[in-house]
Amino acid sequence: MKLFAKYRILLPVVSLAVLLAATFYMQPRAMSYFGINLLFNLAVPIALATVAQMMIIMVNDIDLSLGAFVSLVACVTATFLNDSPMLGVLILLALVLCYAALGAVIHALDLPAIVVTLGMSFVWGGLALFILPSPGGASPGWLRTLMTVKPPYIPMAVCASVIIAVVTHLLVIRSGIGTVLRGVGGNARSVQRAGWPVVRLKALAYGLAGLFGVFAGMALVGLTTSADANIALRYTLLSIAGVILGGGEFTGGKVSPVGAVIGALTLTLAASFLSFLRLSPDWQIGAQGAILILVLTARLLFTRRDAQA
Amino acid sequence: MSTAAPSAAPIVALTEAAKHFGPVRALDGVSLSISPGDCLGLVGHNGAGKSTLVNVVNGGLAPTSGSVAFPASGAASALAAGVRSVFQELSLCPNLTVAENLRISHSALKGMNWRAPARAEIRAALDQVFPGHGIDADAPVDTLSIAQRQMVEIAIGFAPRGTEARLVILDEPTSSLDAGIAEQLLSHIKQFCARGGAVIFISHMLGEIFEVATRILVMKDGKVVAEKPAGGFTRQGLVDAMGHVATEAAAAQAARAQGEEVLHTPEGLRARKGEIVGLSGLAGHGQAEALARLYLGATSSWRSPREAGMVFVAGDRGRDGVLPLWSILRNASISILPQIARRGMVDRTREAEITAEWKARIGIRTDDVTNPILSLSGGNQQKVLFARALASAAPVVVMDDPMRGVDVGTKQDVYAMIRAEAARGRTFLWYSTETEEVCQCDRVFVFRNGEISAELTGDEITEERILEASFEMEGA
Amino acid sequence: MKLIQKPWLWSWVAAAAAFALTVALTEGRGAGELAYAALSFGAFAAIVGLGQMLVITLGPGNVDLSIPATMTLSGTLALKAMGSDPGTAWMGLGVAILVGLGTGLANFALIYLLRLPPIIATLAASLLYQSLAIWSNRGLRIKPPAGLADFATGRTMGIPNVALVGLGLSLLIWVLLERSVWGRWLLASGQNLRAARLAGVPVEAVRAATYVAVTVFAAIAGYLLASFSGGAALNMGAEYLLMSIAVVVIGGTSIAGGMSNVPGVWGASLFMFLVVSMLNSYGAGAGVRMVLTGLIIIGIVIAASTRRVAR
Amino acid sequence: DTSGKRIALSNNYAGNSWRQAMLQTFEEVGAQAVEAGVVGAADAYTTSENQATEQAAQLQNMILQGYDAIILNAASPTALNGAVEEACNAGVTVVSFDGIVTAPCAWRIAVDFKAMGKEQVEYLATRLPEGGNLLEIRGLAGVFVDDEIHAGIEEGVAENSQFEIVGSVHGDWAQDVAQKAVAGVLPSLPDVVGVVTQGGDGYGAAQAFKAAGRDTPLIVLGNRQDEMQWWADQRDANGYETLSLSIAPGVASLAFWVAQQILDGAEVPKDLTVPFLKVTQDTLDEALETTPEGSVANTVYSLDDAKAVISGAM
Ligand SMILES: Nc1ncnc2c1ncn2[C@@H]1O[C@H](COP(=O)(O)OP(=O)(O)OP(=O)(O)O)[C@@H](O)[C@H]1O
Ligand SMILES: Nc1ncnc2c1ncn2[C@@H]1O[C@H](COP(=O)(O)OP(=O)(O)OP(=O)(O)O)[C@@H](O)[C@H]1O
Ligand SMILES: [Mg+2]
Ligand SMILES: [Mg+2]
Repeated sequence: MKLFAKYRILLPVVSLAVLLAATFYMQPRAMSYFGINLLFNLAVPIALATVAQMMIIMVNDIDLSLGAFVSLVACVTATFLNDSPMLGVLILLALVLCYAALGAVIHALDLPAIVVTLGMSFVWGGLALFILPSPGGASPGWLRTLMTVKPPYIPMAVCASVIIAVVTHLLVIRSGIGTVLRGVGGNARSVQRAGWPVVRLKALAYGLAGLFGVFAGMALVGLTTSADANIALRYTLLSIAGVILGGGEFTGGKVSPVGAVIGALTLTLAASFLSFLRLSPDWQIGAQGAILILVLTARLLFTRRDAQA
Repeated sequence: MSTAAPSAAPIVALTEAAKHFGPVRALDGVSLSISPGDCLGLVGHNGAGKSTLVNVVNGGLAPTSGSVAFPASGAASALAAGVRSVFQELSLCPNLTVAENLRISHSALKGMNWRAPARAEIRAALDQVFPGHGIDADAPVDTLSIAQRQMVEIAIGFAPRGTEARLVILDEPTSSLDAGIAEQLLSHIKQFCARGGAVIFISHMLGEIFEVATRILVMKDGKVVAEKPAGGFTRQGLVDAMGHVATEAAAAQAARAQGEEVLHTPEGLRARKGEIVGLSGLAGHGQAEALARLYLGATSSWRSPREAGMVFVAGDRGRDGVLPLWSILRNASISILPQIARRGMVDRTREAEITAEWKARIGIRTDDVTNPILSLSGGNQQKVLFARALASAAPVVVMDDPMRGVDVGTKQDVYAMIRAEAARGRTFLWYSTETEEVCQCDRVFVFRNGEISAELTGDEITEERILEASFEMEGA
Repeated sequence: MKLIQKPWLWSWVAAAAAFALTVALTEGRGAGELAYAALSFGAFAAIVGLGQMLVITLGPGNVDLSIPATMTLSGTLALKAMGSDPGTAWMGLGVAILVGLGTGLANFALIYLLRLPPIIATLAASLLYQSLAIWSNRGLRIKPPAGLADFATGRTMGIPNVALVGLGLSLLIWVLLERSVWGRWLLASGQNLRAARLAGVPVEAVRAATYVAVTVFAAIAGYLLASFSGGAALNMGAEYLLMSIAVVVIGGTSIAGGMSNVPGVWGASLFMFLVVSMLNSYGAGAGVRMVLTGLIIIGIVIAASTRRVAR
Repeated sequence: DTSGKRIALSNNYAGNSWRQAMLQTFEEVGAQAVEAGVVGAADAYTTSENQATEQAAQLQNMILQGYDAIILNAASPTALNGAVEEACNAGVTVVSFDGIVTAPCAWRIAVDFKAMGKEQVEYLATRLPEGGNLLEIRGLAGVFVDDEIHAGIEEGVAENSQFEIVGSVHGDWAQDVAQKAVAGVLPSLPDVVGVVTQGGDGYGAAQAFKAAGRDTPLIVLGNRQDEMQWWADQRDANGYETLSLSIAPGVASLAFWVAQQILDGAEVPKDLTVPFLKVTQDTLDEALETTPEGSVANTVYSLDDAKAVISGAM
């Protein structure tokens, strides 16, 4: 049993390693400080968004508004946070609180999260259009510096991924409150019976999702230097795929923060790997689907072998 | 041990507490007080209101009228008053480990390094209640067997958890434990009460009640119909008070004509036509898995023949049996749909007729079979699952500990029904955690570590032989 | 059950309100036109919504994200096969249905054989279908045969033909769900797959049939939409990704599975069209329109749920 | 000499016929150039869904692959600047076209979208001197092109006060979406004399007007073959007269040659403009003849065209 528990983390790691090896084989130039940073720096906001999605999946919900939310945060970051930092910070804080309130409302009124977040995706998208009807804004200087910093030996993208993975692992797996939050996903009723205010726990989970969503939007602006209202719409599906690739499950509070970060890196790397293959443009989109299937199938073979052993 | 010292203030006091679900009077004005040292045995037929009473005491349900107070501690909530509950349906978080589950109900464990004390505490609690349990504190709960989960839940109930457990409520805790483990629990309860703790113990196994209870409370249709010190009841008296005319198990089974062999699995399970085959052994030694394999292998997830060859009666209702959004009617008829369908359409008159017939035969306590199944008590839900299986024409019935939470009177009815069906040529494979039930079978397979360790027939089927075969290796 | 407790009620109330508010702007002029347009365009959302509803009924985690790609692929291949030649409409429909069967079986093969979560499986597969559509026709827009185009844009007794097709399909689904053994099996599997399997339900057959049904519906919708709008476009299904989920859940089908609701899908489909029309008619900009649409969706869900609780 | 140089096309969307024609033109021109030994390689890359983030990753991959020049149809004028700067720093020439980027180190082959919007209104003013109500069909909200064309239309209406925009809907540059949006808003609109569009959605608008039983107003069209065919049919039937304004997808070939010239060491100003593609009543038949059925009207640029554009901008 212990072996299998270990395998849950191991499988995403193996898929990433294999893909990385294949990428280096295809494009030896990528095997450098510079190359690795280029391969992975855009994975940092995706990893943060995936962690945000994981917080929601952890309590058995799913967030269809994450991409729109990250876009909105990006718009706020590129405008308010840049022009008047105090106001910007206040708006971002308010957005996190909105997320927390959303969690509380969803629990208190027993609403299906998927519909509420679907509705919220329109709301966030509309607000983003108010702020930036057409692309623009600029990244705050400090943010740009932070996202393009060149630490010695280890590229920023790798450093950031490791930090995100470690911090969220401590928060979700090691800490007491993280355990209780996972408990809400496993059996909310028993957590309630043990005297926990589940409404507040849900608000906390959503609030954390909002916080990581804010980080994702800021990191994105730091990399792209500006924003638009549609900039991160893909993050909704990417983040869900990242959580699953990382060994998470949709129900039952079974999530792995380290896996989620690795899942996000794998997704990003898969896209790069494909472009190194130089497929015909007709099939470039389809190949993204094929590689997703391949990575998950490889994992299946591993688990099957594990089960037989 | 007699009743508690009169001077001590009661831990919990109910006055005329009532709980209504629409027209159903689940609890109909109950007054009760429990003092330190009390061990209250709570009995009653399925749907008598036991679980509802428990939920009112522990604050899970607010009473419709009447009051609940905690005089000894003066606390406002049950949790603060040291009232702990172990529920009838399992309520752990399956994705967390055993130690992490303790953390859920132990908010005093704080800081980054809470794991070591949590592990130590749950280990100590398990060791104290179930010596030699063999449960790893770091095992995720969903990797444990149902009996092990029940043990963990009980241990969490008795664990110190920063405060002190004053009253532990156990709602049918032994229903999925085998006799040996149940015995460990009972002796722990006795010690706990002797040290001044109080326990409410609910069980349909009257022997257990007599063994631990200092006081017995009999409930019927939401009311307390009798309350006496344990010595004041005889077994028969208790059964009478519950309102069932218990037909004591027919002493010797009439030797049935045994037909040809209808079943022979590679692992060695065999059954003849008209035979009742028991699966026994310690809980969690592969019996349930063997039955599931047998059933899943014999039926298909791709085709459903008009006449099913095998049907399944689940014991773990929530996981394997109940379709929670549906009415009693739809739950009962799901397995016979192909049988009564015309050109793929459900014949709803036939469906209603057959369900009504089985409701009457098996005594499902409801006015209206179109009520949701979740409005039934646990035991009555179980009867619906029986009706689902027996209503079909399948020659083989597989039963995975199906008497979990079924009251004494109903059990006797179901035994009789099983015997009658067997006499008509149906074959039953019956896994049970109660040796008493297994002893009624024609042939018994005892499981140990996932394998068959003994096959007993006729006179060989005795409690001693079964126990012997269950423990053999461990005894050596 | 009283009317007020019907889960589909709120989508219809919202649709009626949006309709009334739009018509109020013109003091009643254009009501017929608006209703006609709502029925025509609502029909496409309703057809894909019905399929999505069946899948969502299978329980948490079940959803088909390949609907847009299937619509595009079926529209593209069917129109290519027909090549604007008269008398080929039925053959084109056959091609579309075959595409639906193919994508449905492929989706289910991924889900069943490779044990992929449906969200990921259908998402990944949809990228392949999209490539297939690009590769097969390179985005060239072929006109539908004139007769088919006339049918798709025409009306019978004042009702758009596409709406009649949609209504027919709805009726079929309704009967299947309410009266047939297959419907019972689907609803049982959605509540508790394991319990359903142990009660003798052929759960894998039910799941397979459901995943094929959704893509067949999507394929039919794609075929009709391509005929309706004068040819298939590579992006023609895009807006039906979220739309198909939205109409199901706004219509009152439980996302937890085991329960479905045909009238609600129609109410929600009409609503989704009418709310945009209403906001456009009032001259709302894109931002306002989106924010209000979102808030109204959440409002409907809250209204429907508080009714249920306060029963 | 650029025979050893490698050029890549970065594209962010392949889901409509315009982009398909663009990819095809690039492939044809690129293949010929490679065969003729003008460049070493000309590869096309495409991502889906019009997302700047994915395109940024694509650009970074191209840097790793060691391309000498990247020609870029950007999802966002600013959101790719980070990646574009990285490319410039790595010594890669970046030429943006259609969807241009604002990074100073990149070249821009711009279409004056604003003028395109304004010209629509000016054309309507010549055809409908007494003015009237207009319906505007916009593209995808939040995208630069949509905003620019819209601004041009607003400017045009401000200068021609006889026109009033009574309705504005977003058609997302997809004809079925446009058709649906127009059908929903039509019942509440007064009489409409003209429809201003962003190309590719005029035919959908015409269908919606027909379904609502209204007279077809003067619709400014785009360059899709089916809408021009519809125009020709209307013209033959009742003398319908209008104008088609669009951008030729072949602008990718212009960008290719400009990139080749830059690699060749030519002096090229950072900002170049291409005229938009205009089809009038007189050139309609000609345009229809040269446009494959179901595709879009196109112009393929040659090296000489590129040189002309460059010298024109000097
Ligand atoms: N949520 C509910 N809604 C409606 N009726 C309910 C509900 N919960 C319990 N009841 C009804 O209340 C009555 C008492 O149920 P309860 O669960 O207390 O019985 P019980 O004595 O615990 O039975 P068992 O031995 O079968 O567990 C039953 O008739 C049951 O149908
Ligand atoms: N051990 C088990 N206990 C209970 N339910 C199970 C068990 N194993 C599988 N199931 C349930 O049964 C479903 C199908 O089981 P399985 O894969 O064995 O089908 P099958 O019997 O092999 O089908 P066929 O006979 O047509 O090949 C699963 O989706 C699962 O929900
Ligand atoms: Mg009970
Ligand atoms: Mg089988």
